[in-house]
Amino acid sequence: MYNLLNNLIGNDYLAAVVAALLPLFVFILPYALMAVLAERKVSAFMQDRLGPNRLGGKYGLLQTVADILKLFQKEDIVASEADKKLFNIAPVLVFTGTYAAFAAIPFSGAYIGSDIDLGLFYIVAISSLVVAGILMGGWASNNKYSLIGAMRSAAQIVSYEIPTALVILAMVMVTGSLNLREISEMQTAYIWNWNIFGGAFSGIEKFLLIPFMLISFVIIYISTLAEVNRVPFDIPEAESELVSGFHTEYSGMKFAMFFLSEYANMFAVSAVVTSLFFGGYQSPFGYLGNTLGISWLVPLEQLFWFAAKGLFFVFVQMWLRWTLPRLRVDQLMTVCWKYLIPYAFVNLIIVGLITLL
Amino acid sequence: MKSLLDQEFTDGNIVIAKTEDLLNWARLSSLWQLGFGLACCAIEMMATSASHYDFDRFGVIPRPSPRQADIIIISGTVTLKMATRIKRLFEQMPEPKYIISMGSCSNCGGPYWQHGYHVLKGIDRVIPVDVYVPGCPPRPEALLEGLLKLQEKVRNESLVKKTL
Amino acid sequence: MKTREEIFNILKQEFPQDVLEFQNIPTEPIITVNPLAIHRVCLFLRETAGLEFDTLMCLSGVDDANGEKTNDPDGSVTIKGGTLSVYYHLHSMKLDHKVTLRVSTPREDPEAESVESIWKCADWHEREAYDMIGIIFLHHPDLRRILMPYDWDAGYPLRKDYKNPEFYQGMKVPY
Amino acid sequence: MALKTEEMVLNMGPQHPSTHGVLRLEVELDGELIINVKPHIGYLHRCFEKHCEAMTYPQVIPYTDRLDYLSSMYNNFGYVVTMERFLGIQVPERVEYIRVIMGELQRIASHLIALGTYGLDIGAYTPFLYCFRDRETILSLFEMTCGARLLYNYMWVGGLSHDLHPDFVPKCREFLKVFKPNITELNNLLSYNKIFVERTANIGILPAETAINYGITGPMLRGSGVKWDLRKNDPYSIYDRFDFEIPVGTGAQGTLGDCWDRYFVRVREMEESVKIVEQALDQLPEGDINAAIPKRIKPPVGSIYGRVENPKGELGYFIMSDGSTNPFRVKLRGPSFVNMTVFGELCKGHLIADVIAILGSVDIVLGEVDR
Repeated sequence: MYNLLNNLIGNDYLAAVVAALLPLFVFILPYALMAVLAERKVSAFMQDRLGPNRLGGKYGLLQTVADILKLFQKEDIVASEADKKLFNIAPVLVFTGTYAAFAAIPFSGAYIGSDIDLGLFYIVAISSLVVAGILMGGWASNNKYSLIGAMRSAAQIVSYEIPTALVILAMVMVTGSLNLREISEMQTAYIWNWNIFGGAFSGIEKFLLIPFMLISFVIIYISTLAEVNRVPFDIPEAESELVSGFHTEYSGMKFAMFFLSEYANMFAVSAVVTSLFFGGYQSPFGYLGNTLGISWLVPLEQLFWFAAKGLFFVFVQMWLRWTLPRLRVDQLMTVCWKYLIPYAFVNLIIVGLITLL
Repeated sequence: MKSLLDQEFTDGNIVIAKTEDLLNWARLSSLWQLGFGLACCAIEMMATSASHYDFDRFGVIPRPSPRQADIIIISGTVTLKMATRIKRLFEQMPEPKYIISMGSCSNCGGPYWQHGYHVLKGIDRVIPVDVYVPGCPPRPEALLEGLLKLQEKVRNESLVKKTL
Repeated sequence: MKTREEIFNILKQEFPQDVLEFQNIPTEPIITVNPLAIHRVCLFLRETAGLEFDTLMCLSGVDDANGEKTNDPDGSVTIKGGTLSVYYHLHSMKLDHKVTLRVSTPREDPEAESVESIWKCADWHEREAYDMIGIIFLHHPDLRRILMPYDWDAGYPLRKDYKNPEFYQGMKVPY
Repeated sequence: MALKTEEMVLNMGPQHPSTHGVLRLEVELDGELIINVKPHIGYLHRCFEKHCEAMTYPQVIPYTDRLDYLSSMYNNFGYVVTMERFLGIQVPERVEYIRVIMGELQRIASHLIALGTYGLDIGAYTPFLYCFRDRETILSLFEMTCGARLLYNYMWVGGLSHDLHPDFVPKCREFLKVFKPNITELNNLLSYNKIFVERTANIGILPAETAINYGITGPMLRGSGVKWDLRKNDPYSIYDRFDFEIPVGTGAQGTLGDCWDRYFVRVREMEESVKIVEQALDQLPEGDINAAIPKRIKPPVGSIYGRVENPKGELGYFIMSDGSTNPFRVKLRGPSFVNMTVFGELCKGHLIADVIAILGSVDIVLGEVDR
C-alpha cells in the first residue's frame, strides 16, 4: 500500500503520512462512530427499547456525530491538584496505542498499513502502551476512584496478556509466521482451510488440531475481552463501584479519546482473532471477482469479509456486555491465573506436538 | 425597509449563524445526564430512562461522573445538608451545562415548604435553573417535555450574542 | 406469653426503686422506669427466662411539652421545665409478647442510660433521639447528630419550642 | 527501612451511581480490602415527623407516601391500619380486600426495583430494564385506580379514596398471567447466572442471632433463615384468610444469610404475592368503600404502636395523641433505617465491589432512612 502511494504521490514522507492517516479516516473513525451507535442500538433492542432515533433519519444515524461535536465544545477541565502533564498525555497515549495496532492488521490482500514480518509481535507490544496511558491517567487525576481503576486495569491487562501470548505462540507454531497477512493468505480458498478448522494441514493432523484450535479461540477471545475492559471484565471502569474508573476526571475531547479508543480497541482485538482463526480477509466461499474476471473486485470483497467478520465479533462483545454481570477483582485474577494460563500452556504443548507429527 | 440580506447581517454573520446552528444542534442532541437521583422523582427519572419511555431516544444517556455530563436533573427534595454537595457537583460539570429542576420539591420546596426546617425551598437558591418541571412527582412524559423545552432553549443560543 | 401487667409486676418485684408506675391506658399500657436504671431493667428483660425480649422494635424520643409555656412576641413558644421522654417498644420473638417502657427526664438536664449494648439497633435510634429531641444517652459509644448536619447549631428540631434559623451556611431556610 | 503505608479513605456518595440515593459511605481501605465502613445519612431528611405534628390525621397520609417512595401503598396501609386500631374502626370487607391487593402489587413493584437495581449494582444492566417493564404495568394498574403513578394517597382512615375501576380485575389478572413467566425469565437471566452467584454467594453473611439483635426485619431477616413475617406472626387486616408461604433463605448457593439468599427471598416473595393477589381477586366482595370513613378524626389521649410488613420489613408507626385533631408525636420506625444499622458490620473484611453487592441486598430507600 505504501509503495503504491509512494508511486502515486512521488514523495516518501508525504506517502507515509497519507498511508498512516488513510485507515484512520477511511475506516477507524467511521467505524468508531457507528460502533458507539450500534452499541446503543444493540443494547436498546435487547432491553425492549428503541435507542436513539431522533437524529439523522429513522435510525438516529447522526447520534454519535452529535456526541463528538458536543464533546469538542465542552470545557476542558483539569483539576487543580492533578498532575497536568501526565493528565494531558494519557489520553493521547491510549489513543496512539490503540491506533498504532491497526498498522499491522491486514484489511485486505491489497491493503495493510505496514506489512512487517513481526506483525503479531508488534500488535501485542504496541497495545501495551494502552496500559501505560491508563495508569498515567488514573494516577494523574488525583482521584481515588481513578487510581483504583487504573491499578485494577494495569493488573488485569498485564495478567491477561499472558494467555493471549501463549495462544498466539501456539498459532505461530501452527502457521510458522508472525506476519498476519501471511497467516491470512495461508487460510485461503474455502472455509475448511481456516485455522479454527485445522488450517492448511491435511489428513489426521487437521482433525487432531480442530479441538485444540477451538480451545485456543475460546481462551484468546476471553483474554482479549479482558484486555479491552469489556463486560464481564470491565472492572477498571466498573460503573457501579468506581463511578467511571480511570476516566472519572476526564471531560470533553480527552474523554472522547478514551471513548473512541475503547471502541477502536474492540475492533483491533476482533481483527486479530479473525486473522488468526477465521481466515482473516479470506472469503469463506471464493470470490465473485475471480468468477467474473474483474481483478479489482477481489480486494474490495476481501475488505468486506474482513469487516463483516470483525464486526461480528464486536457484536458478540456488545451482546455479552448487555447480558452478563461483572466479575469481582479477585475472581478476575482467578480466572486468568488458575484457569486460562494453565489451559493455554497445556494447549500450547499439545499443539506443538501435533505440528511436529 | 431592510432587505433580506440586511436582516441576515443584523442578526449575525451567515457563516457564524450556520456554524452556530450546527454546534447548537450537536449540543441539544446529545445532552448527557448526570446519573444522580435524590428522592421520589429519581424513580420517575429512572422510569423515564427505562424501557417504556426511553430517554435514549433523545440522545440522553446517564453518565456517572459529573465531568462527562451536560445536564443535571435535580430530581427530588434538596435538603440543606445536600445543597452544598449539589452546588459542588454543579461546579464540577464542564461548561456548557444545563439544569432541569424536576418536581415541586426542587422547584420551591413542594409539600415541605412550610414546616421543612431542613429542606431548601427551591434549588434555584443555590444554582441557576434552566427548566422547571412541575409535579409531585412529574410523570415521565412531563420530564420529556421538560427536556424538549431545554432543547428549544439550546437551539436558540448564540455564540456571539448573549441569549435572553 | 405474658400480659403487660404481669410483666410490670415481675419488674416491680425485681426493681422496687426504679420501676415507677404502670399506666393502664387501653390503647397501650405503659411502664415508667427511672432513666438512670433503664439499662439494668432492659438487661433484665432480655436475659430473664420467661421474658426474653430479644428485639427493640422502636425507640422514640418525645417532647412532652408539659412545662411552663410563654408566648414570644414573634408567635413562637418557649417552654421551661417539664420533661422529655423516651419510649421503648420491646417485643419477644420467642414468646410473642410486647411491652412499652417509658423514661422521663427533666427538660433542662435530659440524661438517660443507653441501651445500645443490649440491642444494637438502639444505636441509631438513640442518635436520632439525641439529634431530634436532644436527649443525652449516657455510655453511648458514638453520640453524634445523625440526620441533621454535624454543624447544625440551631437546636433540636422536634422540640415543641424549636425555632428555625434564618440562614444556614448562607442559604435562606424559611420559605 | 520499611515503607510507610497508610489506609485510604474512600468517600462514596452522596452522589454515586449505586448508593441508591443520597447515602454517603466513608470506606476505610487497605488496598481493595475494607477495614471499616461508616454510613452517613440524613441527606434526604425531610422532617416527616415535624410535618405530622403540624397536620391533621388524614393530612399525614400524603406524607407517608413520600417516606419509602417505592412502597407508598404499603406506607398508607400501615398508617391507616394503626389509626383504625387507635380509633376502633371496623372497615368494610371490600376495603380490606382492595387494600391487600394493592399492598401485594406494591410489594411486587418494590421487589422488582430492588432486584433490578441489584442486578445493576453487580453490573448486569438488562435485567434492570426487564424489571422496570413489569413494574410499569403495575403502575398503570395503580394509575387506573387512583390516578397517580408513584405517590397515591389512596388508603384513607376507614376507607379508600376511590373504588376499583371496572376494568381493574381483568387487567390485573392479565398482568399476573404475563408476570409469572417473567419471574422465570429473571431467574434464568440473573438469579442462576454463574457470575452473579459467584458475586453474591458467601458475601455479607448475616447470622440469625446478629440479625435479631440488630432488629433486622423483612427479607433480610428471612434471608438469614428466620421464619418471621408479620403477615403470619402478627396478622393485621385480613392476611389470615390467605394461603401463602413465607420464603426463607436456605443457603442454596453458599452460606445461610448471604447476599444471594436475601436476593432470592425477594424473588420467591414475588411469587407468593402473586398467589395472594389471585386469591383476593377471587374472593373480592361487593360493598360500599366509604361506609366507615369517620367525619372527624379525634383519637383518645394516649398512644399506640402499630406495625405492618412492608416490602422491606417491619414498618412501625408510634402515634401519640393529646386529644386534638393533630397528632402530638408520630415516630416512624422504618425498616430501611433499622436494616441499615447492620451494614457496617456486614462489610468488614470484604472488597470494595462487595460493599455495593451488600448494600444492594440490604435494599434501602433513603426517603425512609432519613425521613
